[in-house]
Amino acid sequence: MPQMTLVEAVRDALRLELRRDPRVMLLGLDIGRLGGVFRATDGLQAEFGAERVVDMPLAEAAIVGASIGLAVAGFVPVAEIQFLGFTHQAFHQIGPQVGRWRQRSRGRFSAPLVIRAPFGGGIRSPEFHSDAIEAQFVQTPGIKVVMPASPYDAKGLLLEAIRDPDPVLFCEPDRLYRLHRQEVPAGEYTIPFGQARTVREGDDVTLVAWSAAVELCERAAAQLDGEGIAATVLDLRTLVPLDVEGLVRAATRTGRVVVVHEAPLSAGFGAEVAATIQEEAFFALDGPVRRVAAWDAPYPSAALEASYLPTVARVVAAARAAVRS
Amino acid sequence: MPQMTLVEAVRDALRLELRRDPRVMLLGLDIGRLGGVFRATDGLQAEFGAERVVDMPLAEAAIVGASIGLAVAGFVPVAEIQFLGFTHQAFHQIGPQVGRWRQRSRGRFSAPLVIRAPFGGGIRSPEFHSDAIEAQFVQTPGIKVVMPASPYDAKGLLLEAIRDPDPVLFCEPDRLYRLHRQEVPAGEYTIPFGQARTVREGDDVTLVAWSAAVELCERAAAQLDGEGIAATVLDLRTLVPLDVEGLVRAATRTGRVVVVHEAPLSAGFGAEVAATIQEEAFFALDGPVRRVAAWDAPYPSAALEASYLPTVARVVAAARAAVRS
Amino acid sequence: MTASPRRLAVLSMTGRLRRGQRPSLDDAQVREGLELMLLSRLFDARATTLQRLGRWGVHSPVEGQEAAVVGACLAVDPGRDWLVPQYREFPAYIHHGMPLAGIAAFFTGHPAQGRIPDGVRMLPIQVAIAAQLPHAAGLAWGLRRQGGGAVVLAYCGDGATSEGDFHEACNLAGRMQAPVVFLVQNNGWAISTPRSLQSATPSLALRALGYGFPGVRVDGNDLLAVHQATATAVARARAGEGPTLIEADTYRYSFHNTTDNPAAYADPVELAAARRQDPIERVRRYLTQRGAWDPAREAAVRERLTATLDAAVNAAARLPPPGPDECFDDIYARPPARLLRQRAGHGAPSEA
Amino acid sequence: MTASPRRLAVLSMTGRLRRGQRPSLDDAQVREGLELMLLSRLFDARATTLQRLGRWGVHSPVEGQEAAVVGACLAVDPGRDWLVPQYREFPAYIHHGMPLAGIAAFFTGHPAQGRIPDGVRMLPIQVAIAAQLPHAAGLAWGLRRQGGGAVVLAYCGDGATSEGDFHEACNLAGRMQAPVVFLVQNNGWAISTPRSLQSATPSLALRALGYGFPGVRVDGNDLLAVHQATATAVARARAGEGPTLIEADTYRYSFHNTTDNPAAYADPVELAAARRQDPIERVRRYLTQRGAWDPAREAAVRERLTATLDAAVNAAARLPPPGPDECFDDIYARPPARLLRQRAGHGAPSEA
Ligand SMILES: Cc1ncc(C[n+]2csc(CCOP(=O)(O)OP(=O)(O)O)c2C)c(N)n1
Ligand SMILES: Cc1ncc(C[n+]2csc(CCOP(=O)(O)OP(=O)(O)O)c2C)c(N)n1
Ligand SMILES: [Mg+2]
Ligand SMILES: [Mg+2]
Repeated sequence: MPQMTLVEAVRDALRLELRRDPRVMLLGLDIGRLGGVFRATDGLQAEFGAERVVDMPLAEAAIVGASIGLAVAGFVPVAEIQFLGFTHQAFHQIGPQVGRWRQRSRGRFSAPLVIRAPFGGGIRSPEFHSDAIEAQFVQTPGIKVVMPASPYDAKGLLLEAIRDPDPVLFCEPDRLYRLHRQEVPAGEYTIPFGQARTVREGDDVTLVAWSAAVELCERAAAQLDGEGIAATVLDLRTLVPLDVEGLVRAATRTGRVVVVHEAPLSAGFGAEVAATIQEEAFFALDGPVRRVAAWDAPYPSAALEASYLPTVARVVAAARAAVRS
Repeated sequence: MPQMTLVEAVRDALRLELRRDPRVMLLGLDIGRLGGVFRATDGLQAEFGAERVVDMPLAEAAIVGASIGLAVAGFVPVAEIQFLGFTHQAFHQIGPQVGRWRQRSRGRFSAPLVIRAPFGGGIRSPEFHSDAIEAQFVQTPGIKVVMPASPYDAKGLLLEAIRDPDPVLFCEPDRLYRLHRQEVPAGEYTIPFGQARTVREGDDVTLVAWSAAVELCERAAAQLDGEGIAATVLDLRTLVPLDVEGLVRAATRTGRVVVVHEAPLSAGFGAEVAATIQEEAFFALDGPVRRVAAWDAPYPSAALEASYLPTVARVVAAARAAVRS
Repeated sequence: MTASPRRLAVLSMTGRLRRGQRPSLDDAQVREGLELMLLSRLFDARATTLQRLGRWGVHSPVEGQEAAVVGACLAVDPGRDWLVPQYREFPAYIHHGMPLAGIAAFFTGHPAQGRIPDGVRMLPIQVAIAAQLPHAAGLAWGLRRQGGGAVVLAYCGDGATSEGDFHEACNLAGRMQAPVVFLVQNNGWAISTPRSLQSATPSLALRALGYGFPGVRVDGNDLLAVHQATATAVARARAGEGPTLIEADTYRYSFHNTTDNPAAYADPVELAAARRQDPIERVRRYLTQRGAWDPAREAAVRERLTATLDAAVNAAARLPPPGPDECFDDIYARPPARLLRQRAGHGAPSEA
Repeated sequence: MTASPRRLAVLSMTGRLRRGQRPSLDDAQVREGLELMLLSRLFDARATTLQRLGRWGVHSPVEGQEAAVVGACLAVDPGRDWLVPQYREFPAYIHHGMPLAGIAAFFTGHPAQGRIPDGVRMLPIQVAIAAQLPHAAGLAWGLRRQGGGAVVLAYCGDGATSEGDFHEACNLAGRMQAPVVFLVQNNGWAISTPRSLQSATPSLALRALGYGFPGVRVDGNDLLAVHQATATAVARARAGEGPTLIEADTYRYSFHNTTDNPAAYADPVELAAARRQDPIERVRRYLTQRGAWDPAREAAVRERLTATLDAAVNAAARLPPPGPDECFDDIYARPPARLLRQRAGHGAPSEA
C-alpha cells in the first residue's frame, strides 16, 4: 500500500473523483497552475484541464455562490477556500444559502457540493489563517462538517463527502498536511459520516478531539500511559453528523472525559460535546466533562501561538484532574 | 415613571445618547426618514439631522466596516443591521475585523461601536429574519454579546453598550418589541454587563434563558407553579461576558437546570451554559442540565414556526423530567 | 467622467412608436405581455387584501414595474432558459411556468411554498438581497460548459447593486463569459432609501464597464424597450459573447411590502408623476392604436384572469395544514441521526 | 464598450520627461522618493534572507512596485492625512512615520507587531484582502464630517478589486463624497492568478464610473506619474470633491511571499520584460540627467540605509520574548471575568 501524507491523500481523493465522475469540478484560488497554496491540487489542472480545475477571481462568496449555480446545472463542485478563516467572506453564501438550498426549494434542488478549507494553528501562519471556526458551521443547519485527522481518514472522508448528496464543509488541518505518512489504499474507499474513530483504548479517561487536536491527544495519552493512566482517544471525524452513541459509549466506559479543541473555549464545539455527554450519560460520569481549548481571545501573533493553543501539558493536567475526581 | 415598550426603550436610549455625546451617530438601512423597519429610530433623524442618523447603501459589510473607520476618526457609531440574519453579509467585518481591532493594533485603536440587530421568531417573518445566530458571535472573541429581554433592560443595557469602550453586538427580540409595557425611568441609567437577572425564584428547578426565551420561561414557570414545581428563571442578559457565578449559584440552589433558546440545539449557546454548569457545579447537580431549543434545522416557513420553536409545553416537560430525576 | 448612457425608449407616453423604432414583439406577443401585466396588478391587489385580512404573508407588489419585469421575461425561453428571481417579479414566474396555485401556497406560509415543479427552470425566490446573483453566474457558467445555448435571466433591484454579491457575481460572469443577463429594476427605492442615496453613479448600467461587458439603460416603463434590450442581450449570451447588465428605470407605486409605510418617506408629487407614465396604460394604447385591443377584450381578459386567481387562492386556502413534522423535511438528503431522533421524539434528548 | 482609459506616463523608460509633461516633485523630493525605493529593495532582500533563516515570518516583497507605492505616499501629508495599508507597501509605512524597528518587530512575530505609535496616522496592515477598504471609506467620511481637509490614502492590489468589500467601500465612499484615494497596485498577480483571470474588464480604473467618481490609470513604474495622479486626487479630495480610484500598472518581480513558488506559474519572458522597466532605474536616470544623483551619492545613501536597517533588525532581535500572558492583552478594554480567570489560571476551569 502506498504511504501518503495527509495532503497527498487529499490530492489522491480529488484525482480519483475527477477521473470517476465527469460532473466533478474543482474551483478556488490558485488551485490551477500553482496547485494550491499547499499544493493539494498539484498537477490536477494539467491532467483535467482549466475548465474542470478552475482558478477563480479573489472572491470567496462568488466561489461558494457559483458552486450552488453549478450544482443546479448538474455539476458536483468541490470548492477550495484558501483558508477556513476566509469562509467568513462567504459566510452569507454558506449557512443561509448552501445550508438552506434544499429546504428553500422544498427538495427540488440539492447542493451536493464540498467546500474544502485548510485551517489550524501551530505553523506560524499570518492572521486568520489559523482560525478554528468549525463550531459556527454546526450552528448553521443543513451542512455536514467533516474534520479528518489522518491521511487514511482524509481520503476516505473526502471521497464520501464528494459523493454525499448534501453540502459538506471539509476542514483540513494544515499542521498535519505533511507531518506523518500513513498507509493509504491506492484505490477508492469511503468512510461513513457520523462514526467516531477509537484511536486508542484505555479505561481511565476518554480524550475527545477532532482534526489536529487528535494528534495532540495521542501525545498526551502516551505521556499519561507513562504515569499509569490509560486513556481512550476518540476522534469524532465529523461534527455533523455527531456520533452521540460513540461518545456515550466511551464516556460510560471511562467515566471521565476531557474534550480538546483548538478553537476558543466559549461556545466552541467542545461545549456541545460536554453538554451532550452529560445529557446522555450523566449518571455514568465520575465527574464533570472537562474542556481544554484555546483561550477566549483571537488567535495571537506567531510568537504567542504556543501559549494560546492547547498543549500536551494542559491535556495531561486535565486528564489527571479528571482521574483524581 | 413612563411606561415603555421594548422598542420605545431602545429609541429612548438612542435619543439620550445622541443628545449627551456628539460623537454618537447612527447608521443603517432605512433608519432615517422611515425610522427603521421597526420604527426603533423614529424621529431621530428629524431631531439630529441626516449627518448623525444616516441612511446607508444596502451593504452590510460596508455599514460595519465604515463603523470601524468612523471610530478611528473619533466617532461612536451605533450601526443597525436590519435583521441579525443579515449580519452574515458582514460576518467578515464583524468577528475578524471589529473583534480583532484592538488586538491587531496592540491597543492603539479600539472599536467602541455597537451593532444593533432585531431578530427572533414567532412573528411570521420572511426567511432569515428570525435566525437566532448569537452563538456564532460568542465564538468570535473580542465582541460582547448583549441580549435584553425587557424594556427596562433594553434601555439600561443599550446605554451601557454605547458607553462601553469595546464593540458590542446588541440583539433585540422583535417578538417582544411591542408585547409588553414596563415602567422605565425617563433619565439615564446603565446595567452592568455580566450580571444575570433573577426573574423569579424557586427551589425546584432553574430555567436559564436570554432574550425572547425569557418570556417563554416565565410562562412555563407560571404553569409549573400550578403543578407545585417552583422554578427560578434566570435571564443571562449578556452571553459575553457570561455570569458564570450566577449560573453556579442558581444551579447549586436548585440542583436541576433547563436551558432554553430559540437557536438550533447543536452548538447553540445552550451547550456552553450546560458545559459550564456541569464543569463548575457538577456535584451540586441532581441530574443533567437539559436543553430545550429549536431543532437542528433551518428556520422553517411561517406555517411551521410553532412546531420548530421551543414551546411552553416543551419547557414544562423538560422541567418536570428534571425534577423527577 | 462618462455621462450616463442614453436610455433606450421605444414607445412614447401615448403608446406610439418613437421615431426610428420598430417593435421587437408582434401584436400577439405584446398582448401576452399585457395580459401578464394585468394579472400582476390583479394579483398585487388580491395579495394585499389577503395580507390585510391576516390570511396571507408579507407581499412586495410589482405595481408600476410591470413592463420592466414582463418585457425582460418575454425575451427568454421557458423551455430552455433559466430564471433567477429576487422577489418582485411575480409575472415572470408565471410566464416561466410556475403555477399560480403554487405561488398562492407560498403566500399562505405553507411549507410547500418554494417547491418549483420539476422541469420549471427557475430558482426559488431570494429574500437575501443580491445573494441570487452568484448563483446565477455559476448556473450560467455551468450552462455554457454544457453547450446548448441556454441563457440565465437574473433579476435584482437598485438596492441590490450596492451589495458585495452583486459585484462578485458580475465580475465572475464577465470572467467566465457566462450567458447571463442581469436585469436591474431601478424602481427608485430600496424600502425607504431613494436611489440617490444608494450610489453616486449617474447610472447603474455604467457598472458593466468595470466587468468587461455591455451595460444598457432602458425606460423600464416601456415594455418594448425592455424587451428589445433583453432580447439583444439574450442573443449575445446565446452566441457565447457573455453577460449584459440592463438597468430598467421604473418606479415603485406602492409600499415596499405590506409591512411598510411609504407615507413616512415617499414624495406624493414624484409618485403622481410616475403614475402618469404607467407601463400598462402605455401598452394598452399601443395595442389599441393598432386595433389589437379594446375595452371589450380587456373586460373578457380581466374576467378570465380573475377567475384563475380566485381558483388559485381557493386552492391554496384548501391545502391541508402542514404536519408538525414538516419542519424536518428537505433539510438533508441523508439526515444526521440526531435530526432523525429529534423528529422521532419531537423533543431534545432532555425531553425524551 | 468604452476602451481602457489612457495611461498617464510622465517619464520615459530612459528617465526623460515625456513631451508636454512637467514633474510634480522637485529634485529634492524625487531624491527622497528614490531613497525610500532603495530602502524598500534593501528591506526586501533582508526580510527574505531572515525568513529563509527562520528568524523572520512570511514577507511579501515590494520589488518592482516601488514607484507605485512611493509615488502615491509622497502625495499625502503624514502630519495630517491617513494611510490605510494592505500589506505590500513597506516604504509608505516608513514615509508615514512608522519606525523601521517596529516593522522589524512585526516580522519576528512579536506581539508588539501591530503597535503603531500614537500620532502616526496609519491603520494596521491588513491580511484579509480588501477588508481595509470599508474602514478607509468610513475613516474618510468621518474626517470629512470633522472638517480640516484630511485625506485617506488606501492601498490594495488587483486581486482585491474582485472582493465584495472593494465594491461596497467604493460605493459608500462615492455616496459620502469621502476624501479617499483608492490606489490599486495592479502588479499582474494575485499569488499565482494573473490579472487576466481576475476580471474581463480592460481596466480596473473603469470601475470608478460605476461609483460616480473619477478613475485614473497610470504607469505604475513611473514615480512621477503615480505622484501626479495621486496629488491630483488628493487635491480633489481635500476640496470636498470626493474619492478617486487610481490603477497603477506595475509588475511583481518576485514571489507573492516567502512561501510561494512562482516557478510553477510565472512566465520568465514576461518577467524579463518587466524588469527592463525597473522603476528605480528610471528615477535614477532622471535624477542623474538633472545632475541630482551620482554613483557616489548612491553609495553613501545605501551605506546609511543599510546601517539603519541593521540597527532595526538588531533591535527587533533583542526584544525580550513576549510573556506567555501576552496573548490575553489588548483584546478588550474591559475584559470579561472569564477571560481574566483564564489569564490568571492559565487554564480552563477544568484545569484549575
Ligand atoms: C442582505 C439583505 N439585507 C437587507 C435586507 C432587508 N431588505 C429587504 S428588501 C430591501 C430593499 C431592497 O431594495 P431593492 O434591491 O431596490 O429591491 P426592491 O425591493 O426595490 O425591489 C431590504 C434592505 C435583505 N432582505 N437582505
Ligand atoms: C479574504 C482573503 N482571501 C484570500 C486570502 C489569501 N491571499 C493572500 S494574498 C492573496 C492575493 C492578493 O492579491 P492582490 O490583491 O493582487 O495583492 P498582491 O498580493 O498582488 O499585492 C490572497 C488570495 C486573503 N489573505 N484574504
Ligand atoms: Mg428598488
Ligand atoms: Mg496583485
